[in-house]
Amino acid sequence: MKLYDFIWLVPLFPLLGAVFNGFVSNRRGLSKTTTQSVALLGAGLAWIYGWAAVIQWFFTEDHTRAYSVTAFTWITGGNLTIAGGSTAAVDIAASFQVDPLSAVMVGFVTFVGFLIHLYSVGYMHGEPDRDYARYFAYLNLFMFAMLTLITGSNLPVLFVGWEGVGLCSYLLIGFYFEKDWCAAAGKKAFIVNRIGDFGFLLAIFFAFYYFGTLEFQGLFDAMAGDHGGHYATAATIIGLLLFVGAIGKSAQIPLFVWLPDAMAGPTPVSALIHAATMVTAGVYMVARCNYFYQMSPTAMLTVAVIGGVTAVFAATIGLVQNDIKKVLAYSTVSQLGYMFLAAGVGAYVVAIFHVVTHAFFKACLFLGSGSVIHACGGEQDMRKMGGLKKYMPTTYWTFLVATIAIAGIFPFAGFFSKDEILAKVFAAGYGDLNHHGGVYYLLWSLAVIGAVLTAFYMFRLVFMTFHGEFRGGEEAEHHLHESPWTMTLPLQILGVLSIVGGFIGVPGFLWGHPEHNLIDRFLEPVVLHMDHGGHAGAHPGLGLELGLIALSLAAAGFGIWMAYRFYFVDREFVRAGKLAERFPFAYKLLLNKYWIDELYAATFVKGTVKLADLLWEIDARVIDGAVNGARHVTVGSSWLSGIFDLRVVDGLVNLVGRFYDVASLQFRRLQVGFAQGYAMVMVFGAALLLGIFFVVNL
Amino acid sequence: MIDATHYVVLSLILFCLGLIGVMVRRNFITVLMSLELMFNAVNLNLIAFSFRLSDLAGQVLAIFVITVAAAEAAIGLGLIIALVRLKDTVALDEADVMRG
Amino acid sequence: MDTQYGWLLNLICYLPLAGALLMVFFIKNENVGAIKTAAAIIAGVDFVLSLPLWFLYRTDGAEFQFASRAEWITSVGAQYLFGVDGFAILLILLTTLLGFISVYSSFTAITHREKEYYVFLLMLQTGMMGVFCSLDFVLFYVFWEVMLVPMYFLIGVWGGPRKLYAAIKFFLYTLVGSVLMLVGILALYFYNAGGLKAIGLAGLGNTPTFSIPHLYTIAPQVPPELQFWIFLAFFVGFAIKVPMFPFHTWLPDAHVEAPTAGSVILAGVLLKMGTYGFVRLSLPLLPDATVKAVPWIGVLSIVAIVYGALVAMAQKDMKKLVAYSSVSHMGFIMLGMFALNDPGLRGAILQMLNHGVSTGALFLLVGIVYERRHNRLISEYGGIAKVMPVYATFFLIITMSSIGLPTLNGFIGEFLILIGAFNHSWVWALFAASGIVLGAAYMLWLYQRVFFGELANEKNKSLKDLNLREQWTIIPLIFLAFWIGLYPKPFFDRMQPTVDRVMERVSVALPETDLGFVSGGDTDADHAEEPESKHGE
Amino acid sequence: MDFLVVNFAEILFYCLAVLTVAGGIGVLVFKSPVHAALSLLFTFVMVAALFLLLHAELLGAVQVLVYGGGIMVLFLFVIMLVNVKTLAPEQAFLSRLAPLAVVAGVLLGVLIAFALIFGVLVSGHGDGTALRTVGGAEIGNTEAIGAVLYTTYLVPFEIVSVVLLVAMIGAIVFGRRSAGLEIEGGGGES
Repeated sequence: MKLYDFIWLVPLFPLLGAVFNGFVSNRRGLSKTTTQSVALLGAGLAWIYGWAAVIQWFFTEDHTRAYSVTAFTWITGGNLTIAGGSTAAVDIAASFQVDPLSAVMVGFVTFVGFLIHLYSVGYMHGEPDRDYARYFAYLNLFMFAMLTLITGSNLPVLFVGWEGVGLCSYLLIGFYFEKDWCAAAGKKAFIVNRIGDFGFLLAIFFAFYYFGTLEFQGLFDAMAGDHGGHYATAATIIGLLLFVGAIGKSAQIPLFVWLPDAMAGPTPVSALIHAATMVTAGVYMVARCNYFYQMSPTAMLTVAVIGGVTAVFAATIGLVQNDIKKVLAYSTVSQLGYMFLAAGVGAYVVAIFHVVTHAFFKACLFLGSGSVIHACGGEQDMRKMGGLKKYMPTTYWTFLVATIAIAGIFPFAGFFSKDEILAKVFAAGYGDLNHHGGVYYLLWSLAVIGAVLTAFYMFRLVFMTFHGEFRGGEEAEHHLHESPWTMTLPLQILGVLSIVGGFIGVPGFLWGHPEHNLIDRFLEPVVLHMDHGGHAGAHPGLGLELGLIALSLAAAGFGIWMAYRFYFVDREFVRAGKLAERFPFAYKLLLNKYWIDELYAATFVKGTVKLADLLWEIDARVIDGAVNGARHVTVGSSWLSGIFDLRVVDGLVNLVGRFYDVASLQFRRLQVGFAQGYAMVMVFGAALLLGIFFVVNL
Repeated sequence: MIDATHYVVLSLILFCLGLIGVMVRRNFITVLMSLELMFNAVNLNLIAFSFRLSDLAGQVLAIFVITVAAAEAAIGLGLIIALVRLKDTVALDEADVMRG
Repeated sequence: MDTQYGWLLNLICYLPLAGALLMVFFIKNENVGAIKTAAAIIAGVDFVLSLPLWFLYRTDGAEFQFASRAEWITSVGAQYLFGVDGFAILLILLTTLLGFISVYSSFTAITHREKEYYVFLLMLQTGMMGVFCSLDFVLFYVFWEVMLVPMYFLIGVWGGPRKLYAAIKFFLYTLVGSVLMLVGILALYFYNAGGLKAIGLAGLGNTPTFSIPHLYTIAPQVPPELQFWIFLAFFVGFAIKVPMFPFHTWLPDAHVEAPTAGSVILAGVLLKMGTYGFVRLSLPLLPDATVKAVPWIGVLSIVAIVYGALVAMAQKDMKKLVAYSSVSHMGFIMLGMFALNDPGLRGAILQMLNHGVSTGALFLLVGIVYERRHNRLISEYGGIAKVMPVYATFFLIITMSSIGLPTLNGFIGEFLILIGAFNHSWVWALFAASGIVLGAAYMLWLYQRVFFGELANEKNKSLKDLNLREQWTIIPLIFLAFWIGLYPKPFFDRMQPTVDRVMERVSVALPETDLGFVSGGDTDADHAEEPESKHGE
Repeated sequence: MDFLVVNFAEILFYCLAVLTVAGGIGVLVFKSPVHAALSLLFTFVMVAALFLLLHAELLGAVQVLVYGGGIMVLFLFVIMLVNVKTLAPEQAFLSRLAPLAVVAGVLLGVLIAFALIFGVLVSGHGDGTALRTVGGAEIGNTEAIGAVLYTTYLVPFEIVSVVLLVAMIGAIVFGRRSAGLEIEGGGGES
């Protein structure tokens, strides 16, 4: 049996779990044991089945073409005239595919997803039963949406997952909905995402207009077969519009504002959705649709510039934040910027590589911070932490490992992926990619600065949280404890992966064996190869490569050293404070996140609301006013309402009423007969089955 | 010409009447009667097919159904007596001790 | 025309009326329980009886099936002509379902003059179904007017504080529209028969007839100028019903004042009368005028989408918000329809059902809290997800369906409408798609303000969650929302013949396809249809 | 008159069918259990007549005897025993879900009818000889059933008899004064 013929089972398992937990467990208030068993079963089956299917596919199928399975016909929209005057049918199937990219994504999403489910069991244990069930229903639903997103074989199915993860993100951010700011953050996330989706939808329409298909393989073939560059304009339009979607989902400038607010959700959610999986959907989508970008230098450059600028921009904000999760949030935005930077220079594989390693270490960091917050009784301010190393050693060591990984120190996972990004960007400048070499050099230097900043703020986080003395007061210190095994086990696993996860992408070309870079070789068929102009293929020499590696290590080292000086040696952070005093404007600027939120609130949000109010006024006064001129007619017809009240109705209905004195039904509401209610539901069920039978058979 | 279809349709109508009776009546006794109505509908169906297919098995099955129906009536009526003793009512929806 | 099972259509159409009459004669006014039971059983049986239409309709059969015909007013050529196609069947099923739900949902909401109320509801149902079944203009017009009366009373007797104002506004508005429609009908009739001597137009001299299928055949012969005037007359009649911007102001008042069931029927079915009229009459009967009207109606639709969404955002009353969201959604339907292509029309027809389901459910849901608190102001609520979790879940699902989340019904309709509109002009799609963002904004904002946050208002702390009956009024709609969202194929199969035939008739007048882009994909995306952008804002 | 003679079977069937359905409706709508029971009895007899039309003479007889005689008497007996009138007055005879339930029932009926229409319709009819024949010899319906029942269906027959026994014991247990909530040791072996 080909397991991958039923790849749609992978998203289906968590969906079933979500349905059970949402409609049964939550409604009936079932015990936590039941809830978590079902949730873990849903996520676990997806993991096991996903891996089994992918592995079987790996050994049996051709990797150069996507293996696509259709679950059922979804939309049959009729025919449409497309570019070139030919006709194409808007037939969209709910179809799913396995190809190297999907395989990699399924591999790590199911795995990390399961770990975070496990972690949540410990983290959310204090919630009431119903909320616990609600939480796991959402989490399972998220797994469903995310897995649909990465296994869907056409743009609309991807869009299903795309919107689905947005919905789950909305629900999970607003999980503690009694708190206004949580609910507001959820709404903000959804609406900002919708702005991105707007671009995505238009991209779908353009793609259909130009190519008459929305299947990824079909689009790939169309682009690959286009040797004359006929589709250059199409590629630019579609690429840019898709990237609008990616900007929204992956929190890039200018739509990044929702992600830091999204930290209002429970911490495992931040780890799963807002670090490891959902936010990387944008990167996945760009990598998936790489053929559009490959064809369009403009789109590539846009992606690279936005990615590169976001990487540094977010990192600078991260420097001064005091909320442990906010730092990690900006760090995520920054790392996503790196991924887009890689995608923007045509290194889609590297971008995905960084997605994977980032998923490991960032999930580990978030879960670690969750563990810390858990121990500190909900406190998130790092100024009230410190010295946690001795209370929670497992958390500390795993956190440290992940921090080293994100800083990019050899041989931890982050080193390989981040260094490769830097190398590729440098190579793009060196090779004068698309004749934009200068810009790429500039982006490379930004990326190096970003590396310094990353190392700095991450180690600042570690030093402030785990080293020094505890600053949270006697009372809180008393409660400090290491977390239960369900929480530390995922930490340890992710910690180990943060160390070894990078070896799937060792820079084999350094010693003349590019095939040693497993992920590169595996994902290669997904990317459409193009000649990009400039002196393509001009690789920096080996010496230069080694120099670059040394430079990036040095950058990281410098960042760590600075953090050490400011936040480890100087226990009271006096120096840091002095620095802030010396540059008050810069400090405030960073602390307030460049006032971007305020700017948006004052312009777009307020503008829309004002416009709405204005239109409402117009509607009520002008348009309706014109109509109300006709109300004088009403005055004339007041006799109508007079008669109206004189029981026209009664007279009409009661004319014959009394003559007939037939014994009529007595009907009064008494207590419900339960057995009969069951019988009724049974009958409805039988009818439903028959109905389905008809629908299917007729 | 009357063929098996007519009987099947008649049996369907009878069955649905019984089904509705089971669901809408509050009186436990009438609910049981409606149940008997459903049994009868089933028997009619069985025998119609026995006739159509010239197979005795249908009639034998109908005998079994009658037997089981008798058993069901006995138990059901016993339940009614128990219910009346316990709650002094024959309304089915009063029998909700097991309600969660 | 296929007359098989013609009796079934008549039965479905007149059963509510017959039931209403029986109720009048045989049930005492005081016997409220019996009234409710009888009304629910009549509406329920009517729904069940309408289900066979779904299965018996043959997509490869005649254009109009389940037909029945009788002589009526022979002197003018009016006849009793019933018959439906797949499109009408979908709307009839929606009507019978919502009819049952609106009866069932009124059990506790209506506390005075119950008998009259249910009698009117049932009469209204016959009226609405008659419109969908009629294939003769006179019959069509009769039902069109019949439908107005019960609705007027429903708003006027059982409505809110400003019920008389709203009822009369509703009545006058629609009356003006239908009178103009009648003028249009007569113009077409006389042109077909003898000619319009008053304006010096010689007619075709055919046997006088009001039969719509027959008039379809003469459509291409109607001169464009005449088509224009008739189209305009029809347009006003239907646009008021839809309602299209700027004829929409009766809608919020009528919705706000109407009782819950009235709002459900109003949003679910009555608004579809307008769009039904366009698809059934304007498009196939007046193809030349239709094609000429496309830019105008397209712009009006886009304005309605954006404008409706923005005004909805400014509302403080839940029902009014939903009413304005209707304006926005109906704009989508009109846009898809007047994209004049296959997906657009399909999307529009599907969206008619979707709007009936989602907005109907939204009105039901708002009605439920209104019944508990007698207040619809958003600011009165907040945090009620805590006390009414089931309600919050249902509301969330319906919200998502309304804003077009994939796997729910709204997405399919909007997607096809947008892809259709895009093919007509990408500028259309650009502005219309912004309606999706705004839709998410106002619905989620509503949801946040009503359900999230602290449970501050004392009065809300004792709110009861949905009871079994209330749940059962919503569940069928939620089921439908998922069904259409996940497997809409059966719906498309049934509407396909209608869509094909309408497109066939319109394509007579359709110019060579000019899609805005120069084909081939190697050219600039800029093109000439920029003027729309001004109106879109 | 010819019409009546030629179509006798049809007319008989339709009369019986209408009466059967009428009896069934009676069970549904009579408020008084006694009336409902009598209506049910009437239905049983009509169904028995239908059995005769279908060449199931034994079943017809059994129907009248077991249902009409046994079960019906049991019903009436219980109705008298609990003396419905002395119980708390019934304020409603329909359950609260009645409208929905009726819709559910009709819905299921319509759907099954559709299954019938779209499925293979069972047209045609046998002649009934086979129902009187065992091993090639035409011996009558009762004997034929007996022959089959005590050979091919012997084991089920025995099992059903055990079911009856169990039901009987069960009914006795329920019927005892101390029944229901306070069974202490008793009831097990009676």
